[in-house]
Amino acid sequence: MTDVAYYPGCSLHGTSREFDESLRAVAAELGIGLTEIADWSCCGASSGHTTDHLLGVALPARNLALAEAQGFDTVLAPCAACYNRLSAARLAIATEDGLAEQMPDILGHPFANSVDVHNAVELLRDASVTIEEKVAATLAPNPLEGVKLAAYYGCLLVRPFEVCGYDDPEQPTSMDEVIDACGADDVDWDMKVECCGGAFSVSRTASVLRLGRAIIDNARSHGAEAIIVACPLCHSNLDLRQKAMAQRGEEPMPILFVTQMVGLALGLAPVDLGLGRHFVDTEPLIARLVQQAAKRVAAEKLAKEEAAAKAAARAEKQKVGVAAGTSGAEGGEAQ
Amino acid sequence: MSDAVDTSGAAADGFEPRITAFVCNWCTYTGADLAGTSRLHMASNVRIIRLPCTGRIDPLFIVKSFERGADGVIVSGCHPADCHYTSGNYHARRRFAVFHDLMEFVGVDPRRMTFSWVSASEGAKWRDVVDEAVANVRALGPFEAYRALAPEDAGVAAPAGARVEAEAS
Amino acid sequence: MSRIGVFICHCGENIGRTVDCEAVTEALKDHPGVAFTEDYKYMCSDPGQQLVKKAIEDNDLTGVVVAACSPHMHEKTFRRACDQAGLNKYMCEMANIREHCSWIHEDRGEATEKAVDITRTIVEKVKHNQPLESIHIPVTKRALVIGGGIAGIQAALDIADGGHEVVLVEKEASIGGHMSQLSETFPTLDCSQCILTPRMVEAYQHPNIKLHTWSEVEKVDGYIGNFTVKIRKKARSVNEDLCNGCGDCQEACPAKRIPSEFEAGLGNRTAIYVPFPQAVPNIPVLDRQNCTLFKGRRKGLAKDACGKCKEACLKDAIDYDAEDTFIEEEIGAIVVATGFQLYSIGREQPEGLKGYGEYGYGEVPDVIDGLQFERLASASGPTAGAILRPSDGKEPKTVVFVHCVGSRDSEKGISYCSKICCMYNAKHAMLYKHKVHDGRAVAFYMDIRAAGKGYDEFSRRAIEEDGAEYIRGRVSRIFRDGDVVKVWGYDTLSQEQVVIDADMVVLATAMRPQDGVRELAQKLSVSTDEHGFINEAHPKLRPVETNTAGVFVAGACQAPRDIPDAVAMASATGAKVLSLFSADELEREPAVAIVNENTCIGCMNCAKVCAYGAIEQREICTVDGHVCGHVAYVNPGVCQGCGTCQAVCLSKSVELQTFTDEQIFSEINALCYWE
Amino acid sequence: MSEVREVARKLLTDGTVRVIVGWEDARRGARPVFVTDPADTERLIFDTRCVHNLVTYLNPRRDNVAELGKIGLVVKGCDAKAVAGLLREAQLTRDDVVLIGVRCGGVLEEAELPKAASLSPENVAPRCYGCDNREPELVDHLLGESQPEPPRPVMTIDERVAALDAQPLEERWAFWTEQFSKCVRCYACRQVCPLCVCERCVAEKSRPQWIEAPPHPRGNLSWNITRALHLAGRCVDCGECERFCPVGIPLSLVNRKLQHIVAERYGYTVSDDPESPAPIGDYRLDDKQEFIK
Repeated sequence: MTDVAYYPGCSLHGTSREFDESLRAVAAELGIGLTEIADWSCCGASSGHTTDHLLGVALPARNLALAEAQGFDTVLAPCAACYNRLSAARLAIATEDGLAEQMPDILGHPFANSVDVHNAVELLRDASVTIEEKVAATLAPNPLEGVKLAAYYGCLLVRPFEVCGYDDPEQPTSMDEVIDACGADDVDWDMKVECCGGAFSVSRTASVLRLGRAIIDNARSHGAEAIIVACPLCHSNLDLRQKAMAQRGEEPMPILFVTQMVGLALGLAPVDLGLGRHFVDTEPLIARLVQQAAKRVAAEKLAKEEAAAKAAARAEKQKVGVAAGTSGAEGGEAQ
Repeated sequence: MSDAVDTSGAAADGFEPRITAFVCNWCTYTGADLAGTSRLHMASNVRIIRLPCTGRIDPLFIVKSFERGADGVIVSGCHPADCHYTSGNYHARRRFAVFHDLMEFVGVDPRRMTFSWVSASEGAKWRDVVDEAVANVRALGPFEAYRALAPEDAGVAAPAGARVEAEAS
Repeated sequence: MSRIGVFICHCGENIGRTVDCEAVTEALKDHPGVAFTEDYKYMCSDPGQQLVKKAIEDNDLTGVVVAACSPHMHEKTFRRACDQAGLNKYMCEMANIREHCSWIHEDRGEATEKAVDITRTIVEKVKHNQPLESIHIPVTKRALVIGGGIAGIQAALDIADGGHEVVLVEKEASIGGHMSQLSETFPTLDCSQCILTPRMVEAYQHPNIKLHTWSEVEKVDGYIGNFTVKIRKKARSVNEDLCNGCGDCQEACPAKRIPSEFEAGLGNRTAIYVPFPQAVPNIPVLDRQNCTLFKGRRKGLAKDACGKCKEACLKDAIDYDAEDTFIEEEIGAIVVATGFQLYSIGREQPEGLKGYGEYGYGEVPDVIDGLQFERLASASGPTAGAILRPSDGKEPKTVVFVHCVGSRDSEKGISYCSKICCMYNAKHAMLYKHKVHDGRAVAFYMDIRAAGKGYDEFSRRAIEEDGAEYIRGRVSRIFRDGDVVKVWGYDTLSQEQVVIDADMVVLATAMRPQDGVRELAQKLSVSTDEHGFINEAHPKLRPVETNTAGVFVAGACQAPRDIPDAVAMASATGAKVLSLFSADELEREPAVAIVNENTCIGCMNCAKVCAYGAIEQREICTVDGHVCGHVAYVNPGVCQGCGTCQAVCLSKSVELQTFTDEQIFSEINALCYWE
Repeated sequence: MSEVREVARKLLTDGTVRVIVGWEDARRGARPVFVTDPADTERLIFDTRCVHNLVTYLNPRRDNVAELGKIGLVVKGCDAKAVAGLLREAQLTRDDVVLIGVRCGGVLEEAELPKAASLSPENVAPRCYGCDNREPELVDHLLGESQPEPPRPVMTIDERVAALDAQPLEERWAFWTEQFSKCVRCYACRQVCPLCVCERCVAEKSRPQWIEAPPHPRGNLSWNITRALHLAGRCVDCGECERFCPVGIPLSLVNRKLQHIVAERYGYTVSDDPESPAPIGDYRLDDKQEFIK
């Protein structure tokens, strides 16, 4: 039961509560202890570090210091922006001279910068063996078996390399590995790390729609049945804005969080994974997948039974043949 | 020693420091040449001894200069990575770091010893090194303490050990 | 007892204005050891020099001190004058009373007193000068050229034409280097093979050139004029004397689908192969890695799995059991011309470099590099000159040329500009438009660097006459989209994002030094810069020499170079080598260190600080030849006279001539300030 | 110390070495002994009175010892560092000598005692406190049980150096010129030092005579500065020079100061690893140069 300091950030308590709910459910299932950092505060997101470098470092550092004080050596920050800010602060304090000395009096208590920072994809990739075992062990048929899913990383999850460093910044594979672990088929498409418009969602919505449209079209053209994300902002730009960008009669493209996907593979109930909170309704897709899986399992069972029956019949014929042989003409091979 | 009045802030008793400079031929000596061709006026207290490289400059030279009455010493050569012999100045830097700390431990005021990197194109920097060294040593006054070490019979006029030329003429 | 002549120069007004030259002369007249003093208006003039010569003869002077300008100005002049007057030139020194005295002081009293001090100091020094002779080192008049590209060939030809023997060592099976892979060359578009092959044949047939292909330099000992070089001739499995280059073995070889290095992976070759038709020497090499017979032997098969080439060979020149052989050559000078290789955008990168994930790490089909395009465009290439894309062999209707891939990008580990890509990109665009008239050539560039003779006109022609579209901006992503290569770029002039559906993309990747150059540089005790290019002695004044005397450098192993540069540098090294070989012995200034073997204890601290590796350990024996210890020995041929060894020597057992301890001690004494 | 005797006897009897150099009991304190007959190995001892650095007998200048044949040397931690110094400067090859290392718990400052006294803050040799090589690695045999840390002396050498450092320049100058004026230039400090290996010392060089021969303070100052510079990064702090100085000049303060300088500036501490390059004669591009304009 590895215990990890859990830093939810504002979006996981707000607009993307489903990410928080599915994370908690999956973490419990995988035996990962999540303890929310007491008295955590805002990580500064993009407004922090764009206004002032020291502010951009001190805000996330406060949370790292709290985790350190509360005895943790790893912080899980599922939201890509929080993860990026916490890691960037940790790197800045470790490398820029003069910063480490300022921290104690800014934060009000000593800070050794000893805490490591991970995001949800990293955590699940590292646990992919356990996921595979658990998926196999689940009684209910795996709805994602062989389903084509497109892993969408966005920009903050893997870049800049010095800050994130756990995956290739241009051709990342960590989320694809998690998709494989869930038995699904990760799609090789072209927009894995293309921008979704990020914070321009409100100020320049037209651009966000154009970018989102290009991402979804590319995923669809490669046969993806759903797009998997690990960042609340990517999720809202692709899910919340999808109706505005959709053309008449187009099949909607459900947008799932990586934790929701793992939850489904582990047979958890959609409602526990917050799958009802999406703008693009996920229910039809899930229902179809569950039905498909059931049919498949049934078909397999049937095929097995027939095979067993045929084998039994052949064994039967053979016994008869042997009996005829002994009473036959040349009893040569009699044992 | 003529007591020429020195206009540039002379000490009360008109003391003029005597400074010996050990410089490398490729950079600082040429830098001093450039100061000359650029007519950069500077204090006249410094006498230059040329060596192929700072790598060749031995702490014994500096101790001997103090023994012969120098009030201050300058050691200067090529900037790191510019050495004509690729690494002479790197070895000199380590040697003089140890020597500088040892002399300070023994009680010699480090401001009497000036170490600098002056390249062949830094005539102005050479003038500043000279003027600064002269000003520092002038403020410190004559190195009486060193001279007091040798009792009268130490034979100063013909320092012990130098081969005395028996001159017929 | 010294008889020193002191000559004080007025240098017109330069010294005379602030230094009282007569007073200085007077002060030096009765200085111990001074036998003659004179001041003159212009010592460096002819009458001035005559004055010195006459004084030497009349007063049989044993030393001369000229108090005038800096030794950097006229030391040579006055030393030559003394030499002509029969006085050993190293007994002459200059006292710098101009740059270090008259020019930098106004007070006449102070300046004069300082001039006297400076002159007296140098007089004391000269008393301890030694009459020295320049050092003569025997020179083996044979040169070694490492690398058989155009630079190596040119250097070898120049030296050989100069009447000296040259040993040319080439790592590959044939000389010609990367130039042999090119189709046509800028800026004149003449065919590369046509201008190169004659040179290759000339080098092969030159009586003075001994060619070793499929060979590498194993070890280098010695110093300038006296190198001993051990060369490894890798096992070719073909007897060079018997083979007449008929090619039957290649026909017979069953392994036909091995990617050819010469064709940059676009064409195939057999296991026993000659890299290209015009190869020199035209003798094949057996690639034991891919040969079926050797694969079988490695698996330990009892019977050989193949042997077709041996059967087909009428001259019985094939020998499967040949081993690497070594030969040793006595060499006087070495020219390094190992050339370049192209940076690859792949995932696997040497230390310090990063690949291009943005362009697909080289896994996107129809994204090729410059050399591959050269092979497509070359008449003897895999497509016989037709521009066809590697994936499906179709003629690309839209080709995108991307400049600066790797170059000028410290993020990828290559901060420098590779110099030749702007030119060959323009050439590629031209060649493409000449062969595919209705094709569209788009080039993404940052700046066009075409500074050579006729270069800018050439790149302008690509745009104005051949219609290449030049877009000023970078390409951000390249990926496969169905049958098309999607190129995302940005046009900084029109401030718009540009998306091009290309059929083929050519990346102008950076030039890097060849593999193995760092190890070779260590063997030659030559340094390399952080990118692995060999360091020249001085970027402006000694561009083709290195800090190791006798080792010269030409072509792209020193920095990104185009063919004109490489040939010019090669001829420059030729000139340097020929001047080195012009005299039977190498004459060097005697400013070298000498070890006093009586007091040296062989601690070798001096050898550790010598930047030139000039100090070796030498056994010393008792009279009956029994080795009783070891001492340091300074090789006069290699010592450059920095004196660091003397300062490090605890017992002062090593003396740097011209700057001995006695000389410096006497200078310090002369500055004795005691009243 | 029965183990030393056993090893010594075995080495002598099987001919590995021709002479064992160790210590034996004497009327007042321990003294070096040269054992060639296996029977005499009974005389060998090792206790807190064995302060001498026997490596000085490996010094090539002492060929009379070398003539006795291959040497087996009993070495404490500081002595082993001196052997590494000789190896580093090619005065010795490793298989010239068999090193019998002994685990050391520190030695006495005043060692001329009839019986070995146990160490106390008053009598321990200050240099032993904080020793980093009490169980030397550069040995063929390592004998004796592991000893406890030597006690902290009343005043450590580091404290005395720090006290001097804290004084103003004039006071330090007065202190050292007064100390060096006592010097009679007997050069005992040079003769006893295992690392003073020069055939002819620079102090005896006459053309030119860098170091004035007469024992006036100016000449003595230049001799002691030169001696100190020659030990930078080489001195193993065995304390013999100070112990032998007839006029009692506190040379170990100078030696320790040099060790601090080399440690602070280049992170180099003298060790018994012959492979680690001496700091003077080596360089790094980023060496400190705060004192250079």
